[in-house]
Amino acid sequence: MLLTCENISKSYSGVEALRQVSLQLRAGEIHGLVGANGAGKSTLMKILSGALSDFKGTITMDEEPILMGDPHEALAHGIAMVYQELSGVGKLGVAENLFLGRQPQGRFGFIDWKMMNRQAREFLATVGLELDVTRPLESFSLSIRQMIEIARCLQAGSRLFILDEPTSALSPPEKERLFQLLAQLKEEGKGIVFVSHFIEEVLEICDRVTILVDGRLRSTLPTAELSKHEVIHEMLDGKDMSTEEAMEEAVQLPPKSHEKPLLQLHSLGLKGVFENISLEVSPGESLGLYGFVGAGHQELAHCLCGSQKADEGELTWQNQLIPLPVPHRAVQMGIAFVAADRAASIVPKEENFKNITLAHLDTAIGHWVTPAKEIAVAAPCLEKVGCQPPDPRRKTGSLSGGNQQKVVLGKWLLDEVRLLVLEEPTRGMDVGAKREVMELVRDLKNKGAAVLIASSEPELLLAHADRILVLRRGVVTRELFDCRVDKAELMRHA
Amino acid sequence: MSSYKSALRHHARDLAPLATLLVLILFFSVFTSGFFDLYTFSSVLKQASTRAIVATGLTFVLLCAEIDLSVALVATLAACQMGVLYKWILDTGPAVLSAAAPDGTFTVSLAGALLVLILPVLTGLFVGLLNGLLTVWSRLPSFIITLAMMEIARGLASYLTKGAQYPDMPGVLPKAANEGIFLGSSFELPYSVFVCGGLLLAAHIVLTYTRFGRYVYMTGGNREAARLAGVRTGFVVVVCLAICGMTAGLGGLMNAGWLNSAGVNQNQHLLLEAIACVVLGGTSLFGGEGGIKNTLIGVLAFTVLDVGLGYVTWVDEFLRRSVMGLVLLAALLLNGQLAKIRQD
Amino acid sequence: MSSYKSALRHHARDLAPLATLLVLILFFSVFTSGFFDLYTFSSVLKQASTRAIVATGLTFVLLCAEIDLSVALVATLAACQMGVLYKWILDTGPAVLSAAAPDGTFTVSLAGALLVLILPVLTGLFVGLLNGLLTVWSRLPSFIITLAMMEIARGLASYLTKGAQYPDMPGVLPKAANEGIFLGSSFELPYSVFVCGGLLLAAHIVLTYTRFGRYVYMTGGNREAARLAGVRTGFVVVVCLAICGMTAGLGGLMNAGWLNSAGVNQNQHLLLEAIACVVLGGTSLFGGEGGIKNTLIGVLAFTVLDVGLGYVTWVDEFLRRSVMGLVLLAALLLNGQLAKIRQD
Amino acid sequence: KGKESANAAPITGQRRKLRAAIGNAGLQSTWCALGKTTAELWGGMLDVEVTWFDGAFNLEKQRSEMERLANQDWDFVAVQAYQTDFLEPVVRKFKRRNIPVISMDTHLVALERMREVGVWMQIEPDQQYMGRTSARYLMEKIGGQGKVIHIGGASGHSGAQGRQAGFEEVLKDYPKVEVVGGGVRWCDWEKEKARSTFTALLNQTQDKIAGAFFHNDDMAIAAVEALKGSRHEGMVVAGVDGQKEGLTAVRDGRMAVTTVNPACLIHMTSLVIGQYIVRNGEKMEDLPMRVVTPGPLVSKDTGNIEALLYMADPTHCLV
Ligand SMILES: Nc1ncnc2c1ncn2[C@@H]1O[C@H](COP(=O)(O)OP(=O)(O)OP(=O)(O)O)[C@@H](O)[C@H]1O
Ligand SMILES: Nc1ncnc2c1ncn2[C@@H]1O[C@H](COP(=O)(O)OP(=O)(O)OP(=O)(O)O)[C@@H](O)[C@H]1O
Ligand SMILES: [Mg+2]
Ligand SMILES: [Mg+2]
Repeated sequence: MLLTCENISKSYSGVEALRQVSLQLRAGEIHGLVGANGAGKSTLMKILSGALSDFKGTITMDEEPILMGDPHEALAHGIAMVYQELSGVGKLGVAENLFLGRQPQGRFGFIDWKMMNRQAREFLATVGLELDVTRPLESFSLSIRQMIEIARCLQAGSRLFILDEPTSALSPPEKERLFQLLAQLKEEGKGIVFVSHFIEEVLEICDRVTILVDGRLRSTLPTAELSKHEVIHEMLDGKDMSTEEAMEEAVQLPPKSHEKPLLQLHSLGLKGVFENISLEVSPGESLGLYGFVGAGHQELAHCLCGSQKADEGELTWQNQLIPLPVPHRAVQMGIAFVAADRAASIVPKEENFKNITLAHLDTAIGHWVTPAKEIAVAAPCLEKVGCQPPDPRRKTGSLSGGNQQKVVLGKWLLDEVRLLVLEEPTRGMDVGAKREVMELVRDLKNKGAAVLIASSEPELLLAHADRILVLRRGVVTRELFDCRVDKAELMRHA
Repeated sequence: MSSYKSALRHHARDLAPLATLLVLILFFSVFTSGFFDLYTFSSVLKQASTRAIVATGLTFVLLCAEIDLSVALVATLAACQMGVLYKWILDTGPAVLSAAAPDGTFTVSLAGALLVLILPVLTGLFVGLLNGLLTVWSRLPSFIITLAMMEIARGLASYLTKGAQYPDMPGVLPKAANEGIFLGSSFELPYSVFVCGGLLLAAHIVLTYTRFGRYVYMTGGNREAARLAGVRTGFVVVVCLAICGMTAGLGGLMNAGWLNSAGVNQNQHLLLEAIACVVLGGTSLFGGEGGIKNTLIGVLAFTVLDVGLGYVTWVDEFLRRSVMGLVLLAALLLNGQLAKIRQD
Repeated sequence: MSSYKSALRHHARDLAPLATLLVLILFFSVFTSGFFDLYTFSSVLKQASTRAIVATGLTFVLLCAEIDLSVALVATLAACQMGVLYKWILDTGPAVLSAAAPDGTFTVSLAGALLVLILPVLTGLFVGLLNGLLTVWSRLPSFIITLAMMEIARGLASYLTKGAQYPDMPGVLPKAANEGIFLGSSFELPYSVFVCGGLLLAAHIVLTYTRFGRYVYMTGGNREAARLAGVRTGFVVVVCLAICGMTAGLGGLMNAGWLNSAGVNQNQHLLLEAIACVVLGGTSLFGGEGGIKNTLIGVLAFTVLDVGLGYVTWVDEFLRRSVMGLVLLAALLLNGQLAKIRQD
Repeated sequence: KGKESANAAPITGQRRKLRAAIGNAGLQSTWCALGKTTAELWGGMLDVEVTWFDGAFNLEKQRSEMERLANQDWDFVAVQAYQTDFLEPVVRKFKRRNIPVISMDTHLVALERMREVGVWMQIEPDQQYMGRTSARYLMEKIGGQGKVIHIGGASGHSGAQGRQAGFEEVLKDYPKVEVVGGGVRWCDWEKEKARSTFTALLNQTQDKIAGAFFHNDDMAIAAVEALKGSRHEGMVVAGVDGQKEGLTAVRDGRMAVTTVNPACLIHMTSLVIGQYIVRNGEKMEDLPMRVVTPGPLVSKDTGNIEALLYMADPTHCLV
């Protein structure tokens, strides 16, 4: 047994995140870890990597108990981890990020920059990345940063590799490359923990899978005899399940809407990302933007809502030609924007009700803002989006990722939404939460809102879009409607 | 955990500054003679007024995660402008601004006095506005914009006064800052309490019960999230810095009233004191946490410390500053530790 | 875009401070008489030395996203300690520390002089260490810890000197700060340049070529990421603040040498000047960006500004401070705008 | 340059215009600002072109300004150092270039070393005398008994030390007078600090406090506001400086007495002597080391308030 943890418990200011969880990891196996949002996966993994300190329980490695609570210690034991939230130091170069804390030293213990850059280039090449390793990390796109993060973990660890949702930002080829690397490590007898919401992926590469429910261990099973349904059933504690399973087959997209478009975008351009993009979307219609991460569809969503400034382009909004809006103008127009980056969407230190009422204080609350009024408005809203727990006074920062996303969505429901723009709306969400969130979106659409979903998850778009634009490197390669499409077809155009 | 205990924990952060204040009062009452006295209490209130006014504006600025290092010199600039303006009206001003009273002493008309009082506050507002606009436009930290503005204000104040002291001002200022209503025979409630009280109350209401106030907290809590939710964060920052400039101007006038003179050499420690007050009250330097209640307690705690040290006779005259620093440090650490309790 | 242009853009942030420096030199050379002269250049170097030393330590602190407001008073404390210590050795010190020279003037032995020079620097180191430990332990912002420490240091300095001046010190200090090697007949290369140069070079090497140096950048760039990568961020912060305390002490000695005396009145503007220098050089107040190269340029730019303004005779004496603020503001804005180019 | 011809030129008749650099501790203070006005006014009358440099109450700044001037040509230089000793290295540069330096008020360096360093003359008021006269008036007014408060300037300031010594000398003659708080309380010339220290001292005793001595008028004027409505109203307040604000306060009765610290006289004297040195070609050795400028006591009893207000006015700059 490579690593055993017994009876791990952890609570955050009174809220129990893990209760008496035991886990055994073997050398030479890939161990899957699944569970709904907030089940405690990340918490457990952070304990193993030393990121969290005060927990109860024991951890033994090679039958020897080890003291945890310091990432430094964990690394010394050969444990490395890719965290769910991107870390890395944005202002430093890629090479340095790769060797974060372990720069190669040359004569007199001085850092040998030349060697470091060369080693970084060589190592990145083995994971299929070729780039300028001296450029600051922050100048790269999300998927590249994720790959660098993974590479860093592979470089740093020696015995146990923990990957918390590593694939959520990767494009299919990158994912394949990752899986090959993991298989290779497994061959070499290393231990690997793989956390993901993509059950197929887990079943595909893992030998055993552990399922967490509400901070408790449900079961650890070999994957050979498991089906996706069984896992989801266990994971959601028996709650019913009927979602995007059908997406394995082709779906029929409806014909183009005949309603007058709510919004028409004319030759939008953002230097180096995309250019000359035109599109339109009608009320009650849902337009999907598909592309691999970095194709530019996400930035497009940002530009449309004013979150990012486009270099050129204008839009027709209800037959009026106007320049692209700044965010507060967009909010006034009824454009609601849910960004993928949760860190930029919530105010973590503030209570849920304040986060919920933020966008529509004027219409929903009026001149005098009192907690009583706000809670009266926010409580039903939290119920409606299915936030767990639906406590308006809880700090939003203490919710699990999926629930934070529900709060983000909930904040737009206080006023009429005319155009809902979603960027990776379900990134990092469990199947159940995903369904709940997308149901809300569908609701809004049925009430006459136009919806624009930018995502790199084909299943999501096939299930929820009426029409799909496929982007590749900043150019629209295909518009799909009134036809049958499946995942493969979609990915072919991207 | 009982709900009582939980409530206590929940409010630990808010209670910590109060505890600090009480500890300080207790300390000085026990270890000095003469401190625990209604007279002292009244002079604490008088001395707190300038800091309270300036700290009010600073609270807005810190809440939205900016800082204003120019407050002290803006206060000085406003005071100097007031002094120079008053003298100008007395000496050469137009008739409408001056009025000869029968006893020959009061020679500035009501219009003149208002002008003398309002213009400096507007100057403060203007400097604050400039701070805000430059900060938002240049995207540089307010720390360095207001640092430069501090030097500019200092220069302007020297230029206006040419180094002279201006002992004359509308009588209402020294009166407000130095006198008060006697409640009973020995306790004097200074008029300045009403000014500060009104200002603090208004600020509290704005911050707690208006949309703008909420936007201030959200801008400080996560600027990007607030922006994406349609808050004009740039506008919020500009307004907060403008408010801070205005209160700095007002504080400068109050201090000039207290000292009964205006000149460039006053308010030398005001910046650090005002920041210490706000932070001692528990408002975060990184935005989004704290409020006027905290500032009020912080100002009182700091002023008790300041006044109380004057009564401490068993400390070497030269070590007094050190003791001030030590007690301040202790108070801040106490504050910090108490606030942590809640999180555990 | 050609690679040449791209490289230029990439380095715009680094070039901006250099451009500012050149603009300032050009400005003063054209618009004043007497500025463009080897004598001025030499006095810029002399006057830059204290700032350069103090700014070096401050660079470490700012790079790891902390701040040290106590530098100026730590410098003063070190200077005062040196003065008092020297006088004590002269008056009543043990024989090993004093030595009677044949001419009767030099009466402190080498051991004594070393003690007098080293002890104050160690004091600075100790205060810095304390700053660091308190900051890390209390998890309060270094802003307020060092603010309180500033007052403590001020008090200690007054206590040590009882407000008096100490004009005697090991002769090497005034010599290093005031004299130099004449290159040609009119250009004097001050000895202090070698001290500062050595220190800056060492700091540059540490920051660029050692793991510790890179940890400083990581801690400032993203503290959580650094921690998760196994960096002991607490340790890094403590060491940076300790280094800063040490350089502050050293800077204090250098300034005492320059001023030929030690007392509590010196270094009054050192804190703001040192911060202005570092920021003018392009080091971010929020950590992770900048470095010693930047600081060097920042110190030179600020000192040129400071010295150059003295040559500006067409500005009213009273307005001089304003002009200083305005030019500083302009330089910072220019810096900021140039740095932005890269991002577009 | 041109010194020979200047030597030959008589005081009257055709005079060469002289260039002098004059500066003092910091224009933030009234005393220093008045000095600047004086220098410029009298410079015009004496045909001396005055270039002003400000010390800004900042050692490094004043030193830096002097360094700059040391590379320029002057007929003479007069300076009020912010502090003793720290200008020594730069004064030596002036000496090397044979430019006479006159020290005003605070000693540039200790008197015994001044000629060696290059200071030609020390022009100063008698700080101890000022403290003494104000203090003696105060003691007489309170009848030689009771409690008094002693608020000081900056402990390291030679002026403040002189005033303290003057006060304490007088105090010895009045054994029945007790100083509240045990002795001088230093307030660094800061008005706020003086005010709050004064307030705290007022409350440290139950008895009525008879008088207070402040090292300058600015601090006194700011502090006396605390007396309004208190049991100490009518306290005898003594200050030092006797410039416009102080004189007005004595006239209004806010202060009982002040002694003039003659800013105008000191600056004017240095200017006059400086031009004598140059125009007459006077030698350092022939000059007296030290000139003390007189400063009168001013109270309602002395009857000189109006005269001094006239003399201290910036349009006349006589005292
Ligand atoms: N910093 C925190 N403070 C308070 N509570 C927290 C904190 N981090 C996590 N929690 C709580 O701990 C529980 C487990 O969270 P964790 O992040 O481990 O879930 P997860 O399984 O990784 O979920 P997801 O799939 O959304 O990433 C949740 O209830 C969450 O609200
Ligand atoms: N903040 C930034 N600063 C500088 N360059 C950036 C920045 N963000 C993105 N870029 C560059 O802009 C270009 C487009 O970025 P994008 O995020 O679309 O991904 P990408 O790396 O180009 O991915 P792909 O090549 O797979 O489409 C890339 O060259 C990227 O490195
Ligand atoms: Mg997770
Ligand atoms: Mg791309």
